[in-house]
Amino acid sequence: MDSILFLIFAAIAVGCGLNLVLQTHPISSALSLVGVMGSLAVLYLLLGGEFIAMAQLIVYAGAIMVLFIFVIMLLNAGGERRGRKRLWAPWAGAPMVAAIIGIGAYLIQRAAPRTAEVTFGAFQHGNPSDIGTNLFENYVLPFEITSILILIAIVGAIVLARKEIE
Amino acid sequence: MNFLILSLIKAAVVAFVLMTTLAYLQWIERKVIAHIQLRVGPRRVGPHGLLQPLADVIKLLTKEDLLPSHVNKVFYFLAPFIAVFFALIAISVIPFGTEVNLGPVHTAMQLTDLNIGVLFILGLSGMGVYGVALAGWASNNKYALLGGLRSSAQMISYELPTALAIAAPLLMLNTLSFRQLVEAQSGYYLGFIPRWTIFQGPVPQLVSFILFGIAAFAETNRVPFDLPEAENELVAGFHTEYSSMKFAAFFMAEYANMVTVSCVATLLFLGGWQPLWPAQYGSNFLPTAMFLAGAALCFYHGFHPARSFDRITLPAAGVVFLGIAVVFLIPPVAAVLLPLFWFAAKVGFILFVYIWVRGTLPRFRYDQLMRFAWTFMFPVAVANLFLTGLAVALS
Amino acid sequence: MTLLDAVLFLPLIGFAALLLIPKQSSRGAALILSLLVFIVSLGLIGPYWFANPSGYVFTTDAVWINSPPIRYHVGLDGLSLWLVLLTTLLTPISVAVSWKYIDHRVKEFYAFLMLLEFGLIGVFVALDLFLFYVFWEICLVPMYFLIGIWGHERRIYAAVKFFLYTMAGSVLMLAAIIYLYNRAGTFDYVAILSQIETGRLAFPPRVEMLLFLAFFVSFAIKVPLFPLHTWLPDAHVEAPTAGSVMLASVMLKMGTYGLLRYCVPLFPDAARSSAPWVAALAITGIIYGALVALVQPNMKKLVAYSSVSHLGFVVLGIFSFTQQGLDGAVYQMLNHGISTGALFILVGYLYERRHSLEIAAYGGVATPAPNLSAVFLITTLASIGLPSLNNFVGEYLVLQGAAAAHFTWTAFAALGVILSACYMLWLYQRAFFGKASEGVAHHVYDLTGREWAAIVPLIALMVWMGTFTQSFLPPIRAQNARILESARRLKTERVQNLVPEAIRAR
Amino acid sequence: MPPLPAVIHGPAPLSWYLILSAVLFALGAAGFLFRRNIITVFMSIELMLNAVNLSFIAFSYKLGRNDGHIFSFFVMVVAAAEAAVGLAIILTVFKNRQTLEIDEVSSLKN
Amino acid sequence: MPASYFPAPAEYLRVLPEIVLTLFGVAILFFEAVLSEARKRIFPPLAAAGLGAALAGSILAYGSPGAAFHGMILVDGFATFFRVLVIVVGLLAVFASSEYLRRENHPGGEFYALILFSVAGQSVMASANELIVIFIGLEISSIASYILAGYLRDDPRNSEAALKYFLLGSFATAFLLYGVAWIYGLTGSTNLEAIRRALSGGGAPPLMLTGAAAALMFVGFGFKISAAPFQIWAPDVYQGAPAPVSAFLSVGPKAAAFAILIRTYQTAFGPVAGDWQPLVWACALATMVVGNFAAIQQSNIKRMLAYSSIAHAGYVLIAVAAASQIGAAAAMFYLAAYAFTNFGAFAVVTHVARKGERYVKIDDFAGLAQRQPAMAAMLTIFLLSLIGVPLTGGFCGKFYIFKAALDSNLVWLTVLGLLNSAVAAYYYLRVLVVMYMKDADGPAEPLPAAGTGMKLAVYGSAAATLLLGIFPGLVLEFASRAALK
Repeated sequence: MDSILFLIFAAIAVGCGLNLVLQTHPISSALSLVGVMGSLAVLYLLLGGEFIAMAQLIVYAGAIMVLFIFVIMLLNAGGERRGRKRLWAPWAGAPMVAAIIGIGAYLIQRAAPRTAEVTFGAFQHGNPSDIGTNLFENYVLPFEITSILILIAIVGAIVLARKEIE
Repeated sequence: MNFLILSLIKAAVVAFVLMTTLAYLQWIERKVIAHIQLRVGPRRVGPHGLLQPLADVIKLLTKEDLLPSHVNKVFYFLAPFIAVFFALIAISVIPFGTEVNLGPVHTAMQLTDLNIGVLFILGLSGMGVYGVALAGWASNNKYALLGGLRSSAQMISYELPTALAIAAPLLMLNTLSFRQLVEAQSGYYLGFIPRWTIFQGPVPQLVSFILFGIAAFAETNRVPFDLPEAENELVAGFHTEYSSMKFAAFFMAEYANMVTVSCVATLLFLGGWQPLWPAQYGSNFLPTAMFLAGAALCFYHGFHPARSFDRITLPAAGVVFLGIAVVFLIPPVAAVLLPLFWFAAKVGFILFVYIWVRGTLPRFRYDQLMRFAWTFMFPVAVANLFLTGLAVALS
Repeated sequence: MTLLDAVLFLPLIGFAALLLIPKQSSRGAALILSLLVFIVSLGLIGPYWFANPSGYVFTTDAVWINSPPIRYHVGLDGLSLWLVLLTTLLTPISVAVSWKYIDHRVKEFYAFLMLLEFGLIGVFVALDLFLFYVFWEICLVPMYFLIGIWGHERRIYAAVKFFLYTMAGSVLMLAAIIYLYNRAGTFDYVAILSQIETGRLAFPPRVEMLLFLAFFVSFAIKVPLFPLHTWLPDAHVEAPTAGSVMLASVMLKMGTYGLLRYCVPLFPDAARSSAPWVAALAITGIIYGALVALVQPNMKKLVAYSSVSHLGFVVLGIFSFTQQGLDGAVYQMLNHGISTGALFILVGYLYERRHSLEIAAYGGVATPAPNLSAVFLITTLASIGLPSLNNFVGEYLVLQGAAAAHFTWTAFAALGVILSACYMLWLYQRAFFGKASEGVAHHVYDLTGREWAAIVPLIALMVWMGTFTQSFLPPIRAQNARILESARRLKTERVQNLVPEAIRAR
Repeated sequence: MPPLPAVIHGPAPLSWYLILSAVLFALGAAGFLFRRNIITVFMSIELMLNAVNLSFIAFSYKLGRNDGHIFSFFVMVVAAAEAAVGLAIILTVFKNRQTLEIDEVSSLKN
Repeated sequence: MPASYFPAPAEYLRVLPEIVLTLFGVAILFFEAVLSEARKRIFPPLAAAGLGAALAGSILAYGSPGAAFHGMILVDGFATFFRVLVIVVGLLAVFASSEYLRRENHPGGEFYALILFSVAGQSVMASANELIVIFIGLEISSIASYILAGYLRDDPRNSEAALKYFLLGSFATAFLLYGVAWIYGLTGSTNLEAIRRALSGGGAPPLMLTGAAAALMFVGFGFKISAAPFQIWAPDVYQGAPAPVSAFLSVGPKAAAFAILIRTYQTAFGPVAGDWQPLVWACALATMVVGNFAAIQQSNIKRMLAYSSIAHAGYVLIAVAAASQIGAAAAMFYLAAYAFTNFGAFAVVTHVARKGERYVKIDDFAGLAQRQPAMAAMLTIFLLSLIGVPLTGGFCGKFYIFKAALDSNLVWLTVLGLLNSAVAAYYYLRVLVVMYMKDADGPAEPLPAAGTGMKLAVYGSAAATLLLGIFPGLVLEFASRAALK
């Protein structure tokens, strides 16, 4: 059962990922990315990451990607023009990506012992309570300094994108 | 496999009830608005227009499905589907009552109890925006695009106060499962004040409730925040180019969202299916009393009819009410139905407020809407969350 | 704080002072300062005058940087004594010859000149490899500016070429210095030398050769040795007179000084085994420089190529590994400093009058300017090695030393002496004899008082060094003997010396 | 290799997750390198971050600790901040040049 | 309820600089909202005060060295060195930019707040002892830098610089993270010490995988330090960003990135040093060559300095490749010397560029020695230091680096590095040439005298450059003691 679910959602994720890379229109790419995120959220659930799966939906799919779509719509950007000089890209790119994936897969196959298998429900520490405990005990410093990051992001968005009032 | 069959049955029941509710919610809205505006509302189709929803459905189903030539076809088709899918799926984690223990059937009145139910709802509501935004963009129409833009900005902006408002009661109740949330709200102070979060200490969550309520209006694009589809500015906003079933899908999504939001408000703030006052003071008999009163009203008007057909319909309704009142007295059934009643009553009340507000308030201007979110809702929600957290930490 | 420190740092103080004082008084201040340095530096002869000290005098050894241990270690020996004096002498002369010649950004000019003096003295007295390198590089900067700002038309090209050539060479030396430090644990020249002499520090032949080459290339560029000389004509032609003087008289000596001070004693085996090659290059340089000088239409370029030729003698002398050869080389370094410096000054005088460096623009200068012609003649004769003038002594010693090593070398090198007579005399003939053209007659005037003042000390020295060799040679000879002593022992010997020591240590 | 049905019905090997992560990462990198639209390029980066998150979660499962979940949570926060700033930058670029083609944003040359 | 964790007071002390910087940044943002336009002149002094307080804070923190917050950060000499360095660079940036911002009619407080935040991020990086903290510190610094690079948003050059910086920076971050993920998966920890233990023990994970992870992380770091072949963003960003920001970016974030690179590779990957050394070796060489040979062709001085900063990253990488304590000390010293030198050079460029940065061609510096001899002299000092002429910090830095490299038997890298530095002299000399040896074409636009802030920045940098060149012992001894084993 776990394998079937994995295969289904992995196929969706890869399909959407490919679509993201191959589509010429940013909106299509954005939605493909949402698809990837959604299927990844399901995979997180399979791996026992309930909290992170929901965070993935809320933060990534629900906020970040909406922002992307918003900007794409705002700029009303059309599809990519196909420049002649970039014709080599797919030809060079596809084998390159395949090669990288191949090497990566080989390494990973060596890395993970065959006994390591994923069973739904076997990992019990992904609930919000456990995560919160770990987060606020061991990772309290990174958590706190992340607030600076968010403040910067707010300031930056305002500085760069606000309308001149004068 | 028992689990699977049971789940299927539950899903079917919930889907049926939800669909019916959605259909009739619209009828109720039209009726209530009509009465607010001193009109009668639909009354041609069926008694008191009761069959009006059915007629609407038939109309929408049979209408010609127009496909404007300039739209982006894939997303044009996809958008309503996305909208309605995420709106409907949210109901799956909402519990309607306690457990059902009828004969061999032992199950919770809920499709599934996730220990992260609240997050699930938040996540889905975040996804809902795609439907609207995409519809606006795919229509390739400036009004639609503006509607889509407005809605995505609005939803992102209001998601923040929503989440912050939700976080405050969660801090107190210390769980993310809806069922446990409601259970944590059981009991009474001094024997009669319910321990709902809007009343519960250390910080009664009245402010959160109001914030959540306001944000919920915005999240569901309802008056006074219905900017994305403001008819007099944007023709009809994001669904300008939609007709027939695809239009209906958006409509359904909007109402489903209303229902979901009302359910969440009930579960989080109003104690879910916990009765307003303890059973020892007779709260268990409230439904019986109400339905009896309804029956009495029906019979009275049936015997003093304003219109000729009331003579038949109202007494018939009275008989149904009587029957329901009796059902609430059968102990094993009552144990199932009573929580359901309380839950439905609270949700119904909130839905009524939705309609009431729509009948009463004018629409915001767009910049006011955004400023309201960032300069009022957001700071207040943060302050509220901070206060709550402080109180929880100190107590 | 010794006299040597004073001589070293006075120019630096002068540099700072010149930056601070107002523009109009900078000329006078520079002259006074540089003369002051010269007078103070005369005191350095003291120990050699009264005694003949072996080893270093006026040493100062203070910590500069703790880790790695870099010391401010300076000292004077017979080799550096005359070079320091040459520097301090030529600086006031350069100030004097630039008196009129430099008419814009005067203050900066003199400031850079003082900085240059600081660097040059430092190079000659540093006894710490790091310190040596620091001074070595410092010299680049003021010279770069002197050529670049106050030079002729192609000054920028020349300045950049000069800087890059020398820089490229010196970075390799830096690598070698660091490598030496890592092996020896110190930058101190004296300490490293004693380690090498006692055999405590020994390198495999290949490593030693690489280290030798790293130093050698850097010095050879500076000398300049034959294939690496191409920057020199450009720099000389484009530099202002004072720049040319300092460049030819002192800066080129940095290279030969380095060869003698570092390359030979530190890497004796490599130096010896590469001697034939170096000598071949030196002889090529002698003949090539002379031949090219022969066909130069430009006076400065001619003198520049003659420098290539003369310095070939110096290198040849060093790599003959004989007492006479070394003595001649050092003496020739000084001679070249005096006579070529004088030549550049005189060419500068001509340029100030006629505003041209082309030989063709002159002719018949002897008529309007007899004194100038006379002085020029003495200098020319000194340059071609007329007996009783200075170059003769140096060239003779070099040739003698080279003959002791390899007679063939002498034969070829002697050819250079003959050629030098050809080009110099031909130059003199073309420029000074014949009928004075309109331009020459109109523009060229005889030596002024200031010009006399600048050239007379050099003329006097030419005669002095040519006749009273013994006033100068003893300290040089003593120092060269030491260098030869340490370079003579072959590595096998040194290693053998080491063995009993190692056994005793056990 | 066990027979195929067993593979499908049984639990999924952890390496599958990691390989999926690598595939997505490579796709993202390819998108970054070969796409010309600025926003698509940016989204490719997001895809890469998602791939990383999957690795984190999978490793967390293997190690039996939830540190990886926390890391990917941080990654999300950072991604959100990056998105806010990045999109603002893209807005300014568009305002200045009216284009989203990355090749056309190349005035900075020698 | 699980047992709560309350950090000890000393742990707060160890993050004092970050706290101070953040508080001052927030204060500036607050004042930005409430103060009238006329009063906004207080921002530069306020920011400087904040940085000064943070400087004091970092020294105070050094008074109680040790790890804090479950080993997330580690305050030691190494951390303090880089903290002080980045804070001082921030101080210089504040001085150099106040005049610039007024000139460009953009005297917002956000700029200073962002500088403070960016410095706070770099300070976190300097003291981080855990990969996630490293990552977050890096992001704080980077995101603030992206904004700063595009700060004058109506200037197309600015927005383009910000875009390229942002896209490539984020791309690099993804690689870094992927590497972190693998390290986490292989060793079970993200704490540098724990990783070291895991890698050196008997049950160390396969070297090929660790190497792949380390290489992925190196890609991330390589981007941040602009090492070839990940340097492509640097020229565009330094050219397009506002000049004082370029000055800041070319030294502060770079120093902090080197801090984490050195810490990660020497602490965590120390046991496998022999395996990553060749990688860094090749990268150092490529970086030097690419930087120097591209710089030769530039006519825009900002772009030239950008390529030169790439080349200098290559020199520092030589020290990293040495993988020794001496190497770390040399890298630290070099970064300090380079920071002042390069900042000073960019500061002079800022001054000369004038409104709208119209004068950034090398030829625009013609005759500067006549017009403003003091500025020209300062720029000369900086350029000589960049060349590596003795008595400047740049020389001593190079010297220590090559010494460290020879110590680790990297003979050929040393020789190639030295030859590169000779090549580099060429393009720096060109600036000297135009400044001193050429006259401005036609009547040059009058160049106003530098303001107090600019003078502070330029003279301060020059003084520090010379001080590091003449008395390097002061800094080097601290660096040698503080350098990681």
